[in-house]
Amino acid sequence: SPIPIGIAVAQTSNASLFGQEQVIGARLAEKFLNARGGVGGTPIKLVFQDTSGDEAGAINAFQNLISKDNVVGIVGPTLSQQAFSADPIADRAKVPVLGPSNTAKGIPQIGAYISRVSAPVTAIAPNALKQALKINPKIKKVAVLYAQNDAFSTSETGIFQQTAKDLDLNVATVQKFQTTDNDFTTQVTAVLGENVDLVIISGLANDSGNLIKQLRQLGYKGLIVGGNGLNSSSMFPICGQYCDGVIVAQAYSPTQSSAANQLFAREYKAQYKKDPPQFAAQAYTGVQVFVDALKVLDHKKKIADWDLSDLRIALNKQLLIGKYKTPLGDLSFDKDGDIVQQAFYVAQIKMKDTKNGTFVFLK
Amino acid sequence: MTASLPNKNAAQEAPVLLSVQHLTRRFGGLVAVNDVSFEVRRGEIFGLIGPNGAGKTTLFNLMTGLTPPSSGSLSFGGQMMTGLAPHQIAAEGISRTFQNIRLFGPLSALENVKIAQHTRTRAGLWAGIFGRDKAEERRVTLRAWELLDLVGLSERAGEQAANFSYGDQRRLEIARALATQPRALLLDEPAAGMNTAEKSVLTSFIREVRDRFDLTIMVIEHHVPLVMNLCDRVAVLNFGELIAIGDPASVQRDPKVIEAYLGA
Amino acid sequence: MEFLQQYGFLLATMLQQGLLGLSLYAPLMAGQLSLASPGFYALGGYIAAIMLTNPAFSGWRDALGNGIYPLTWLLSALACALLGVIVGVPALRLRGIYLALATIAFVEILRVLSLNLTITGGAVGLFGIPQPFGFQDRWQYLWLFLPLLILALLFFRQLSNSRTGRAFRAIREDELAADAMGVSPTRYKVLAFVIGAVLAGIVGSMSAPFLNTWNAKQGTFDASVAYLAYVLIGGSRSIWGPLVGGALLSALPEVLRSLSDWRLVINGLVLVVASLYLPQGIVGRLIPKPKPPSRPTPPPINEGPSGPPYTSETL
Amino acid sequence: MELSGFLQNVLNGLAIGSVYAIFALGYTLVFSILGIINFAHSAVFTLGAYFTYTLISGQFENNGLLKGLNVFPNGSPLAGSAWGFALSALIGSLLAGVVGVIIERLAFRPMRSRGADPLLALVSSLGVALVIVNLIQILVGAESYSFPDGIYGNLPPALLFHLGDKVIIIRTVQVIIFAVSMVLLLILGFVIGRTRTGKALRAVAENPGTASLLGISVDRFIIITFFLAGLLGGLAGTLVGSSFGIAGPYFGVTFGLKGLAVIVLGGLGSIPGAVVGGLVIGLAEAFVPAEYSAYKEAVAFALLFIILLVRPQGLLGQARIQKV
Amino acid sequence: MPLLELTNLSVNYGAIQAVRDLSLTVEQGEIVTLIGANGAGKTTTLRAISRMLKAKSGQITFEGHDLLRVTADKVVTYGIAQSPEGRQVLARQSIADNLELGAYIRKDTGGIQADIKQMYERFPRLSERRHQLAGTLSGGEQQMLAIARALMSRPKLLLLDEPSLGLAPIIVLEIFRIIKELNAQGVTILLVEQNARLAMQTSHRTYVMEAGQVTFSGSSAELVGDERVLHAYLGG
Ligand SMILES: Nc1ncnc2c1ncn2[C@@H]1O[C@H](COP(=O)(O)OP(=O)(O)OP(=O)(O)O)[C@@H](O)[C@H]1O
Ligand SMILES: Nc1ncnc2c1ncn2[C@@H]1O[C@H](COP(=O)(O)OP(=O)(O)OP(=O)(O)O)[C@@H](O)[C@H]1O
Ligand SMILES: [Mg+2]
Ligand SMILES: [Mg+2]
Repeated sequence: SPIPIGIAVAQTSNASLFGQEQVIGARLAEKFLNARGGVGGTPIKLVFQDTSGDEAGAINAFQNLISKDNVVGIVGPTLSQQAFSADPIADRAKVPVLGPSNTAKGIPQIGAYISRVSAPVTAIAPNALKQALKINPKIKKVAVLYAQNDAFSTSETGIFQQTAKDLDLNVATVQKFQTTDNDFTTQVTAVLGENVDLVIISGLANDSGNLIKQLRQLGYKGLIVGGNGLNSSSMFPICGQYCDGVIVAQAYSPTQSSAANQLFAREYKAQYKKDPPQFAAQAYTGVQVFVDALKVLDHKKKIADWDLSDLRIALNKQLLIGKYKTPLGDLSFDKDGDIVQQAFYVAQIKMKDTKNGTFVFLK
Repeated sequence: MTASLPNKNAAQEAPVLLSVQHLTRRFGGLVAVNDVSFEVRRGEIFGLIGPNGAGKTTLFNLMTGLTPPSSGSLSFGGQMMTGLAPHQIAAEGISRTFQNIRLFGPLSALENVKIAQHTRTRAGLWAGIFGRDKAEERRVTLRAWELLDLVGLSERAGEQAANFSYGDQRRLEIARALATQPRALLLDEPAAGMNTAEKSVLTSFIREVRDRFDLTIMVIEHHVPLVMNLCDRVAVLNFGELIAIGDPASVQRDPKVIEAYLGA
Repeated sequence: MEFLQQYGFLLATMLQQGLLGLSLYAPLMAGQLSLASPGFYALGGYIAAIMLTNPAFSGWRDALGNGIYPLTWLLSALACALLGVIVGVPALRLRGIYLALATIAFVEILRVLSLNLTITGGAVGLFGIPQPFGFQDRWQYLWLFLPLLILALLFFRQLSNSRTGRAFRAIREDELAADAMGVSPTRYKVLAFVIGAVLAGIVGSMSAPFLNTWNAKQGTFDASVAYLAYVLIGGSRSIWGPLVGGALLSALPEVLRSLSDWRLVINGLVLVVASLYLPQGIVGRLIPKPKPPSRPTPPPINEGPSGPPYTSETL
Repeated sequence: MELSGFLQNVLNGLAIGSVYAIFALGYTLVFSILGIINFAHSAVFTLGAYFTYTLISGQFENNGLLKGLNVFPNGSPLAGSAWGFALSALIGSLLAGVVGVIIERLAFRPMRSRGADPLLALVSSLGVALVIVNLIQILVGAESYSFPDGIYGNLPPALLFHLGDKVIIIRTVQVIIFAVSMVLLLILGFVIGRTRTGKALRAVAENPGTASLLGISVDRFIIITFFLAGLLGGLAGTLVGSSFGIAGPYFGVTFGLKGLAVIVLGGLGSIPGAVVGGLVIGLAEAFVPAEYSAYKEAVAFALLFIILLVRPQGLLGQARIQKV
Repeated sequence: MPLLELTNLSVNYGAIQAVRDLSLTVEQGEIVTLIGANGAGKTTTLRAISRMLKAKSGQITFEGHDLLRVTADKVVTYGIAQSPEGRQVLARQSIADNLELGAYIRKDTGGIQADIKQMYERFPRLSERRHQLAGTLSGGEQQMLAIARALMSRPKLLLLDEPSLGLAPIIVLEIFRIIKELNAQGVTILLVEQNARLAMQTSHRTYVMEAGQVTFSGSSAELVGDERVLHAYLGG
């Protein structure tokens, strides 16, 4: 019988924008990996449990996966706050968890069974600023904007601001917004008033898309650097042509050259007519890491012969020591379970028309 | 039962209980009650009449704290009432019925009457939670039943007040007002919606209540025979002003009153 | 046991949400449509989460051991009572939807504050909250929520049969008439508001370890509306209503889990249908019509205060 | 503060505020007639935007059951011109109005005839919102959509005013939204405040029983109300969507709370109140200094709290009439 | 054929039967009085006619229309107006607006204005306060408004529920004068009144209700002298 792996992501609620990409990524992984023989001939079967957007939903999904669906491990949940809530449950039950998109500080430290394939913000952000300076060395004055109710963006902006200081840039203004905001005229006019040469944004796709659009419409001409939250083509329909030229820090790039990624990106594009977003790639990676680790165990003893709780413990051990070739590039884990990712990327958005564009990889 | 004050002479010698001094109330440009002063003696049944919109109900509202006066004052048993909140005035012993009936509609008749004993009971939150209020609750319930007996509604004690017919609601209002154990009872058109036979029953009822509970009663009423028959003294308001006050017979003869109110 | 493993969290959540429904029901007993419960719930949770994770309290934790947990409940209750009075006195001059909105404003202000303060962990919130009494599984929280629920139900039952409960009802039906009949509206409205605040605060302080983490999303407008739905769908004229409503509505999305994407659509339909066909709420339909009150026999002459009930002495 | 900064803040405030206002118009209309908060208004607002989008573009991508659906294989005949947009917006709003009527019939009317607690309508409308939002997600996915270029003809994206050496800026879309909300306000204000129909509407609002005793067909007026509210909601959704894009199925829901604040601040049931409330909250937010922008939300709600304490019936609301 | 005919009408409030098997007719051009003790079911009967209440069984016909098949607002268009118990003025609208809404079913703007003027002449109090919100009027002022508003639709049949309630004696006389005057102009009137003597003096026929049923009826002139009526309702 197939090996059950749990996917607990936000299929409903307003976090479903990410959740639905994660579902796609995971499904692609299932299809692919099974086509390539699964785990020593045994296919895997993904079990999806919707976490919705809240903490209780995440715990319920985890409990279902652990006790009812008897999964060997879990990829999820979508939001960091949900991870803080649900991960301890899995940790106590000794079920390995791979966070596909939890970037907040402290998540792998929740317990021995908690790891993640989403790089923490510290690693990614500085590169983008350096790239911007490469493009325009005369940059002196910068404005920083961030989504204040988003855990990821608040920590990312800290890194951005620190890096800016380290690079001797003058942070002229720091503006906050909410991920639910649509109108940014106040922030934008404040930024315009400062005559900055660079704007640094940490937010999510929708709000940042609007923010960029309004910045440009109201006449901002300089460079824009976006954090990892902007690494999503779902921003394109919002800011359209105005997205053009935005420099984005990426944990994942569709142009990444590994074989794993080329395969993944091609399949994704064939189905969805656009480049795969980071969320899909990370979810794919999560599933793949489980499968790769299971394969190793399977060599020692057929998976079907394992006692479930032993298997979970062994899987967790194996997972942490393995090295993986994934769409994110080569990766492994540190002792806490945090991802050690070989490459990070900086890309610049190129719009083809008002809706479609690509992230062009910058060296 | 304490000695009652059954006859009018006794009432005239009784001490002043309610004293209204220069009460005025404006609504925007309209002076609804205009510099009204009078006194009511303990044990009196005091009638208040006047054309529609003369300010009678407003005067009651001023006396019970529901409407703050623009100026003037009210003293009750020698104590100043002006500025007190309605519930404080109720606690001091002035109770009333409403012209536009204001029962606790969805609650039972019994409950309506029990609620009104609030100021006469003490049990606090914790006493209620720990069940240390049993004796008091029993008293409250018994009293509520007695009052319903008095107005002839005890057979329907459990029914929602809102389901009573108009006339029955008026009776329940009286029972509820009595439940606060007032010293002064203000009745706003108690006989409205009752037929002639019922009105005469009401007349003796009000007297009986006055005697039994040692009350001072003010009553607003448009049914002139009832007022004349029932009241020891009558005051007449017109456009907010007091135009006449005195015993029923003399008021009834007053040409100003005839012109403004009674009609020829 | 396996059942508890799998559904324990859900069961505990049902009780927890039922309790929160009750916390909204409390002010409603006095006719006050207050939606402040999520604010107090969040505050209680933060107090517990801070005391249980902040290094400043590590001394207390070491000294008190498990005793720290009851202390968090107590402190949350006190803090919520205090804040309840501070907010309640001015806000309860408002009526109906206006009051509802003022209380939502209160919830929002608390939410924004907690997003910005460092002590509350900003947007990430507080995490790594230790478990009371060595709890391992979520179902063990039934040991906290169940007794609290029973106490709350007893409390509300006694309350509604008492003088205070009658005062609440009077205000609920007609504030002005209640005032005229000697019931102080302000006093009892604030009391009812504070009761709800304290209950929500205690539930919050128990919920922080229950959810393992605490953040600004715990006290939001959505939660306000959800609790209101508990009360209305359950039945707003009985203590069982909010409880049943909270338990069932919080369980509903879980029961519908197998429908995956469609579950919230069905959830919505259930809300509509329930509103249409259960106008008095679930409990309103179940509870039989009250029996006609029976008349107590008057006490014998020599027992207690008796004789003619109305004398000038009793006035 | 410098004059230019001040003016810029005023413009920003009006821009934000007119979005709140236009959302709130239909919201308050339903309240004024039925005395209920209709949470489904946000969903109808969203739906209106999606309707117009379908008409003018007809493309849905990626996720959802309608994935790859191409309503107009050769591109929408309405796309690419301001007139096409106006026409789509009109049809989209009318459709939203029809949805409003359907909601009334299915989710509110049965309740009225059963004499349910009016608050229950709130729950029912919440259920409707949940159904609509999740249906949208199932059908077209959670991603964002935005209207094609050229929907406002050749208008520049922003207007610039020079004040000495300073520039004051405003986005053109915002000016349009502001203008439309003012026009709607005038029309609605006239109909409700001045005409016989308006008086009858207010009678229905105050006491449906009495209204029918006077020969006013309560059901008909309620249907008209819901149609109008749906239409206004749909139009608002379309306009706001044209400014910010349609940010997924929860697009309108994010306005729900602010919208509620706006209509309560303005005075429940008051049409001008909805507009004034929106502008006041917008201005208040715009004037929060940058250092405190994190507390912007709190400022708006604190302001609301304080104003309500001073004027318990909201800015333009009618005081409760309480004649004893 | 009678103008209004109630046949075996029964009306319930939940389990409580407030009106049972009641039959009653009102002929064109008549004034008919309905009297009875509190709770007898008078108001219930009027509310059933104007379709504010559902009938449980029986029939109500007006000029051949089956009223039980139509909604309340339709009844008004047939020509029935009611001045209800509890007045039910629209508290948040002015006197003038209340009057205008009373004529909602009419389209003749000129006629409506003339009628409003006439109401102001009849009730000078209303005229003085025409812009005051109805909710702030005194009880009696509201009663005048409720009656005036009912007249505004120019009904063929006028249902008056205790019109004298809360009115000063002068105004009561005025009301009864108006009733006669309208009747002389051809308006049919069904009058519920506690001031039974005055009502019977004004009306052609009287029905007496007890506990939801008609106990006896007859010409008003006869019934005024009737022992039973005298005793129970006239305080004789
Ligand atoms: N809140 C208010 N605003 C404006 N005018 C008011 C208000 N309350 C009362 N009035 C006016 O004050 C006057 C006095 O009203 P009040 O109710 O005291 O009259 P009343 O003597 O009781 O009359 P009735 O016999 O008809 O009950 C009336 O003309 C009324 O219209
Ligand atoms: N909403 C209601 N629910 C239940 N019972 C009601 C309701 N309204 C009236 N009743 C009952 O129906 C009966 C008839 O009431 P109705 O109001 O018709 O009497 P009425 O003859 O008009 O009396 P009154 O002279 O007091 O106005 C009464 O027993 C009353 O208690
Ligand atoms: Mg009066
Ligand atoms: Mg009646």
